[in-house]
Amino acid sequence: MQILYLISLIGIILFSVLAILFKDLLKAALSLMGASVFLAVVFFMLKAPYAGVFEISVVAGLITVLFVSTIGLTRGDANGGESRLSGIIFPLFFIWFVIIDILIMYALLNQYPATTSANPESGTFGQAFWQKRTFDLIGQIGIIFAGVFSVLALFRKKDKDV
Amino acid sequence: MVVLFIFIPFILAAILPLIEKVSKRFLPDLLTNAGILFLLVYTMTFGYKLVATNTGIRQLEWFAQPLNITFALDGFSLFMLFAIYLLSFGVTLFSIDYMEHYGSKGIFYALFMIMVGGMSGLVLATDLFTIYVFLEVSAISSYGLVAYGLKHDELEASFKYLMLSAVATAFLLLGIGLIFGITGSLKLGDIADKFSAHDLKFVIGICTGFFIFGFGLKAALVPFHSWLPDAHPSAPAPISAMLSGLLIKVSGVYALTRIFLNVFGLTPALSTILMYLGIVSILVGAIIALGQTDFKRMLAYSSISQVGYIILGFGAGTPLAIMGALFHILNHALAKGLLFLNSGSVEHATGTRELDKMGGLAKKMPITAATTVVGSLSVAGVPPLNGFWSKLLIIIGLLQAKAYGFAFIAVLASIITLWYYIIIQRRAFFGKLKDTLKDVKEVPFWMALSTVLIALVCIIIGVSFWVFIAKWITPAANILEMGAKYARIFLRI
Amino acid sequence: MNPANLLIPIILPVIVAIIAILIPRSIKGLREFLAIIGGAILIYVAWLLFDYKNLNYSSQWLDWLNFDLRLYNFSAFSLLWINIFGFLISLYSYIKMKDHPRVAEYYCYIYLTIAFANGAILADNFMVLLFFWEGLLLTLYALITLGNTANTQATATKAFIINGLCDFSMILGIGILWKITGTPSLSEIAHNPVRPEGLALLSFIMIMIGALGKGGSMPFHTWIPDAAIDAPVSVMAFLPGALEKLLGIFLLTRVSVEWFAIKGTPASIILMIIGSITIVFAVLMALIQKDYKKLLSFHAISQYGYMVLGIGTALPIGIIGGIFHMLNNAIYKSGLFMVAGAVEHRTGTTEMKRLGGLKEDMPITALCYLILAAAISGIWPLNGFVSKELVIHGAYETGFVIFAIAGWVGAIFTFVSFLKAGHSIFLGPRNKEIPKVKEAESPFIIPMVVLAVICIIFGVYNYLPFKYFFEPILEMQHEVGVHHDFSGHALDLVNPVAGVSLFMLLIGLTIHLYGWNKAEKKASMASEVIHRLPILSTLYDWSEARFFDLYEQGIKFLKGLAHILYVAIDRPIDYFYEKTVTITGNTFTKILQYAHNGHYANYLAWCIAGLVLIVYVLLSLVK
Amino acid sequence: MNIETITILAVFVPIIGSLTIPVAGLISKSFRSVWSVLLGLATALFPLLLIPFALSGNSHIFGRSLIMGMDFYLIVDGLSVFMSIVSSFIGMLIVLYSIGYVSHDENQSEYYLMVLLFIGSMMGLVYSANLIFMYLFWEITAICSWRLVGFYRDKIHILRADKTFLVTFGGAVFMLFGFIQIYGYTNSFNVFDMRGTLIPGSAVLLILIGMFAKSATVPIQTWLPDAGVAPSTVTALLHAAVLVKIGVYAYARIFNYTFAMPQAWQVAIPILAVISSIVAAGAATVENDLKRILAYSTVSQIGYIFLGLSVMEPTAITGAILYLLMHGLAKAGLFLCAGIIEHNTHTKDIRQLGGLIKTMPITAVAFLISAFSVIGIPPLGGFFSKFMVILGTVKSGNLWLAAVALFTAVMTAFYLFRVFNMVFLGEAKVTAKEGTNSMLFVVVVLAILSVLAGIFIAYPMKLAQIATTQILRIGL
Amino acid sequence: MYNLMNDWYLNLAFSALLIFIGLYCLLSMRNLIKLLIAVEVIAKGITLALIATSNARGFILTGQSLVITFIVIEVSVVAVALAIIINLYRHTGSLDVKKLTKLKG
Repeated sequence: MQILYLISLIGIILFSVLAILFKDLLKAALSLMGASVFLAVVFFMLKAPYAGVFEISVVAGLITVLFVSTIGLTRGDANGGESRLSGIIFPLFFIWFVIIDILIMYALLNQYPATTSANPESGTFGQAFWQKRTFDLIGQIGIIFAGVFSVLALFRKKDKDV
Repeated sequence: MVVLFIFIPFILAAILPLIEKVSKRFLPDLLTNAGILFLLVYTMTFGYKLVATNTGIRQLEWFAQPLNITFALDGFSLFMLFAIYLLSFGVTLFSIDYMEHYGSKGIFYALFMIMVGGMSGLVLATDLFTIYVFLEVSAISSYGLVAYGLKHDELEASFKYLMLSAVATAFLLLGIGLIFGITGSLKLGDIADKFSAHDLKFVIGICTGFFIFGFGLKAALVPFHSWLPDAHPSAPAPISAMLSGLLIKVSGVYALTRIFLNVFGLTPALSTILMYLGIVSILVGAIIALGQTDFKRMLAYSSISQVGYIILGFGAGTPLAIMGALFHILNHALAKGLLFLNSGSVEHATGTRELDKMGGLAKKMPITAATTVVGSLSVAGVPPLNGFWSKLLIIIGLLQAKAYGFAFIAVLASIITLWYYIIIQRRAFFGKLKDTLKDVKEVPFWMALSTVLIALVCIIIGVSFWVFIAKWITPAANILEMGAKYARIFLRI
Repeated sequence: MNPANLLIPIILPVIVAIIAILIPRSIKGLREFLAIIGGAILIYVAWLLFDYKNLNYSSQWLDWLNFDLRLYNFSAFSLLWINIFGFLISLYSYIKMKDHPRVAEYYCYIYLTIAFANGAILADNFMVLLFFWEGLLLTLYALITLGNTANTQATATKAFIINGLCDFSMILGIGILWKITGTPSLSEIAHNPVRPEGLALLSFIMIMIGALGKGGSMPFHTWIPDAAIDAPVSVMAFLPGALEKLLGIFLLTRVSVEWFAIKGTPASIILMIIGSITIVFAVLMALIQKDYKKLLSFHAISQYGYMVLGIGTALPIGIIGGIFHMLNNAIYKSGLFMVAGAVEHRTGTTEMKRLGGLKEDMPITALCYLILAAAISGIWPLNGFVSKELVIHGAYETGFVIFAIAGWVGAIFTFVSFLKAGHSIFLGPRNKEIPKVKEAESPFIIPMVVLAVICIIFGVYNYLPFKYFFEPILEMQHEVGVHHDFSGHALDLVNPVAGVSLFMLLIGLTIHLYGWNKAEKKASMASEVIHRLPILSTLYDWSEARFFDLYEQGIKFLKGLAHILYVAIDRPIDYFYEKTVTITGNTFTKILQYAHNGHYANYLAWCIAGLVLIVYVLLSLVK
Repeated sequence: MNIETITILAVFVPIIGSLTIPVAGLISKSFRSVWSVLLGLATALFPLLLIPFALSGNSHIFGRSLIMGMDFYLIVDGLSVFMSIVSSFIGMLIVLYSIGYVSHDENQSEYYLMVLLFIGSMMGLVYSANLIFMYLFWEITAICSWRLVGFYRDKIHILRADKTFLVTFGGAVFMLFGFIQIYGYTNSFNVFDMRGTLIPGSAVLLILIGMFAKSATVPIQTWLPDAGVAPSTVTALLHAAVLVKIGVYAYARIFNYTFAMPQAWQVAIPILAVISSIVAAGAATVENDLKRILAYSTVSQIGYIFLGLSVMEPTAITGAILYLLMHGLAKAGLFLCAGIIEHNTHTKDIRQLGGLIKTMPITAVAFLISAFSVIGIPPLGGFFSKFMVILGTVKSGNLWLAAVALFTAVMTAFYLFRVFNMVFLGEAKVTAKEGTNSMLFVVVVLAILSVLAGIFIAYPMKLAQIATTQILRIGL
Repeated sequence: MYNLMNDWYLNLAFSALLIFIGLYCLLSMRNLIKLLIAVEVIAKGITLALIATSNARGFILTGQSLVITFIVIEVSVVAVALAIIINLYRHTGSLDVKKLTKLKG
């Protein structure tokens, strides 16, 4: 179980790295999808199934579709010009940051031991989502409106030439 | 019905694109203006009465059943609402004529309304995550609005804006997550309680850093400002006015202030950081504005500088500085909004934003020229206009906080501010009319009306400042002065 | 007598002046008539006042200062003479100025001058004194501008600036004196004169400069020779010839005797030095002049040196000599100027080499000249002899013989130069260019003759002026019991001083004859001998180049100073605002603009760097 | 009408009236001119009504408290009445003169608006008893001068206008900073609350920067000659009568009336004033532009006024207050004469002018009289003020300063005569005719007033003395 | 027993790594779509941190609610961003961020 968890985490990282290193945008988008799937797995293991479902359906699904269609629309031919250097020196930076990351986390662990909360949340997800976060839902409506209208505005036909 | 502040914009936004199919211009114009005007009046009457009678938090009731939506309608948020609707009304009036040639007024107004609704929600939110959500609401609509012209400049600006603010909000959310992890709650009141109870300096430090990054980018503090001079000039003039006038203040300054002053409490360290950020913003914004040749870009840099003043005032944390900063929020919103609208008028009339191609426009566009003078002098802090009083209060506050150096630089920067504003005057309005501009006309009625109204408000606030301070600023300042205690006592639900 | 009568000598001329300028040009003669009548009334009033002698007038003026006038011996004397001069000049102007294009202004200014002079004489506090005293500047300037040569304006400006400088110096001196004594009242100060030491000495020198400048002592004289050419002759006769000398001596006497007790102090020596230098240098300058009017004007300076010398002695004899000399000088100098005017009126020139042999055509003028020139040269028994002897006597008595010697040297060259002038104008052959002329008209002649007669009277019957004018004045000297009657030994020839003086006159005659012969019998070139003397010639060259002209040098200095101030202070400041600030601002702007290069990665890098920095600072501040 | 009503009217009639001028301009041109002159007359009238009160030696402070010490209080005393009479009266004359002067130019509505607003805010500044409101009116005058200097709208004019505005604004914000610093100690901006407070040297410095900038004193003087590109009416208003006096008035009100200064500053300020005076006189001697010379002359005379006020000696202060009047009259006369010359010959370079006395005799005489007054020759008014300043300086023991100041007076005589000789005398180089009647009327009135002010010196002197007494709270 | 899944710091470390990867890409890559992918990677890091935090503290229900809202936001942002990118591509025919430097100074 824990091994699987660790593999999932490493999988996220791996696919993310691939997503940014692939020259081919399509492959990159698909790698991102892979990372999303692994992230969803992690969510499931962390007892967050609803989030996991959303992650798979929306992020791995919808967003990937958006990416792919965009890549199609732009014919994906603009991948040239990417400097090779950034791909080559990436490992150096990556390893450097991994070390720093471990050091920081270790230091934090020593300084502020992670303690679980004494009174974990009770109730169902529905209660938590619909009743406690009602205001966020209104916000979500706004977000969706904003996104939709923005896309509409960006793809509108202009009445007149400016 | 506090919820109307959010619902009216959202509902209008939902129906406007549909109405556009019926009536292309008249109904969207009417509905938007009426809606905003109603909200403005509602704020000034109902909202003011509500706040005057009892401070603090309201809960939305739904068929006599308490629902889990709480609003922090106190003096501070009411003041922000007032500012939002006041300027929005001017902007919508202006848009009636100005947005004609952009097309799709319905969608424009819808996005506009969502932005207004998002800002209202942000101001009313009592929950850290809700603040974030509404911040994103107004941000996403602003991405669309910045790119509304669909030309290269607009798209480029919007893209950079989006990509930078996506990173910033990511960090913001990370900070929120950390705080959630530590305190186990997202309610401002709870967080303030926990923060005062525990020795969590280290984490607070990191979270503060993230918040400063997140909100600071929204507020365009140096060094997080780089998107602003691209995005604000590129947007259509009414949107530039909204962005510079309101969005950076609501999603940046308001959120920052609410969280740092009322939740975290203004520690000396935080105060120092904010003041340094403020002063650097003031200087960088002012100095770089000097070299601009693009009317709106200069105004945009000026916004950076002026937000610096506000942050400097809040950072100083003395009562007068806070009052000054609050007052400056409104004054700068009005004046900068006015200036951006006028830049739109000039662009509308001459077809250019380059100052070098203008000259002597005062002869052909007297109203625009006169209102621009009012706006410029107000931002530069020349009495008797409103901007003077707020800057004065900020500087008094700074001196009371014994921050002499800061106050001195702030004073110096106001000279630079005047410098670049008179550069605008010199190149665009004041001077001999250029031959190429012989057939320029004054702007249409609604645009002129809107600018004149805002200019009048600037002057009226300027000459009756004490009334305004007593009525609007003092209640807001009282809340901020209470510091973290306020959140602990009043934001508990 | 009603004290308010003291206002008459001030107000009446003002009224005359106003009427004179208002009378339309078309009514001929009325203005001149009015002026003469006004002058006569003024003399009458002044005579009455002179008779009355002691009068104080005070009226509410400023809250802290009244308009105080005071009449006493000395001021009564001065008042009388000013108005006499004024009357004479209006008489003289009747012909001389009749056709002048700006004759209305002329009378206006003349009478304003009289008003101011009367006011200054009568003033009894500093404010009133300065008010009138400085007012004279205005009329001086205005009167000189009435000339019509090309340089008139420059000369007027020069006169104004030099006198202004002296007057401002006097203001400062008065300020100091006011501070020292604590009172602006002149009579109060006169009760208790200040000893000129330290600050008071400074104050004395400052006021003294004012008095010397007014009289035209060296080195404040340089406008006078210029004005002699550029201003109308009547103005010259009136102002530097008479009125300003009178005022200058009046003030100098009051300063030295009433306000300060300078006897035996360095202040006295300073005055005597200035007097001596003025005597010698001015007379040397006068000697070589080619123009008669210019020659006269240098003598006006030189004679003033005697007066200063006399007053500088601070001895009764010297003071009396100085005042008497002032009076005499006014008489004979006005007369000599009138001679010049008469000659100029007929021949159209006063250049000596173009004139000659006029004694046949203008005998009365020539006679008058003879008497007046004899008087100024100090020929026994004319008035000039009397006063000059008194001055030199006074100088001799102070123990500094050198000052007496200066007086004698002055006497030599005075005589030489008047010999030369008279010789070249009235004797010798006629110049062909000058047609035969007639004797001058009676309005020219009468004043000249009157003045010449007065010269004789004051010389021979010198007890008259002594008794009526000078002895009362000396009463202000507080040393009771000092012998005040000098009329006895005034014409005394048997004393060393008079002997030396007579000897000097002989030397003068010799020099002239020698020079005349040397210059091949050309009288106008007789002074060339002196001119060519080794050291003197250099000095003359320098002064030709206006090396000694305080004004020219001062203006150079002033222009230089102005230029330095402008270039070294004003322009750099402007440069600072115009350029330094702008360039600094632009440089910073350019740097920042360069940084905003539009690259997304750049902007993001700033953000992240900012974040890291803020977190680092926060964490370090928190700990 | 009681004192309060008159004062309020004196301040607000021109301010509110000025805003009606564009409306009047829409009706007709001549109506606008008449309306402006009427407003000017009304403004000049109200302070005159206060003379009896001021002569009674009382002072009256009234107003209402607003918030945080920014209270609206007006003070009526000798100083304010004196200053307001000078400003409003000369302002009125300038409005009258403008009718002829700007009649052919554009933007007349804005011109009259700004001039009257200027005069009105000057009234406000003079009567303000609160530092913040003083600053407020101070800046309104700066705005007006900015628009007025750039009246002709040429590029160079606009640049100069901007310089004027920036420098004066810059100085003023430093002054404001000083005010705030003082507020930090006293918690008040009301001058009557703070009388006699000893303020720190840094505050003195900051406030002085503002005053020097406004009054164009070295080292912040160069905007004033540069602002000479403005219409002569404006330069007369700015340079002579009103604007540059603001700093001086503020000095009297703030440093003499209200606060006590550290000893070092009491020594330093007279020196600064004298330096300013002589430097500007030097510059005036070197310049060739008629209006620049006059502007430098103003700087020089302002130095005198500062000298008089700063030596803290009753005579000198009275002299300095009188100087405000005398210099206002005389310098306004000079500038307006220069205006006639410029208007009719279209040049300001004195080297290109000459012999104008033949064609413009009235202007020449008026110019000369005003020049004499500036130099300080009796019986003109300038003599008394200059003399009293010098006298007071000597009495206070600053002998050398008095000497330098007098030397400056000689320089003044020199450069003014230089101007007079080159412009009015010599051979005629340009043809020109005499100015219009309204213009001539004003310069003649100013010249006559200079003379009358000298002859009837007792009347202004009385008011000035009362002002001095009130300032120093002593008898003279 | 020690549970990896409950180790807050471990999860945070991984989330930090994701953020780092995203930032690295944002700073060094040039393709606009790649940059957007990088933003997505960062968003993944944030969601991971949120879920991990709420899991470690026992607030997983609220945490999920937040994440779901966040995902909605993410989608909106990505949609708008892609729309902008498409429009930009139409204007410039390129997806190179280094060519987007028209606005500067």
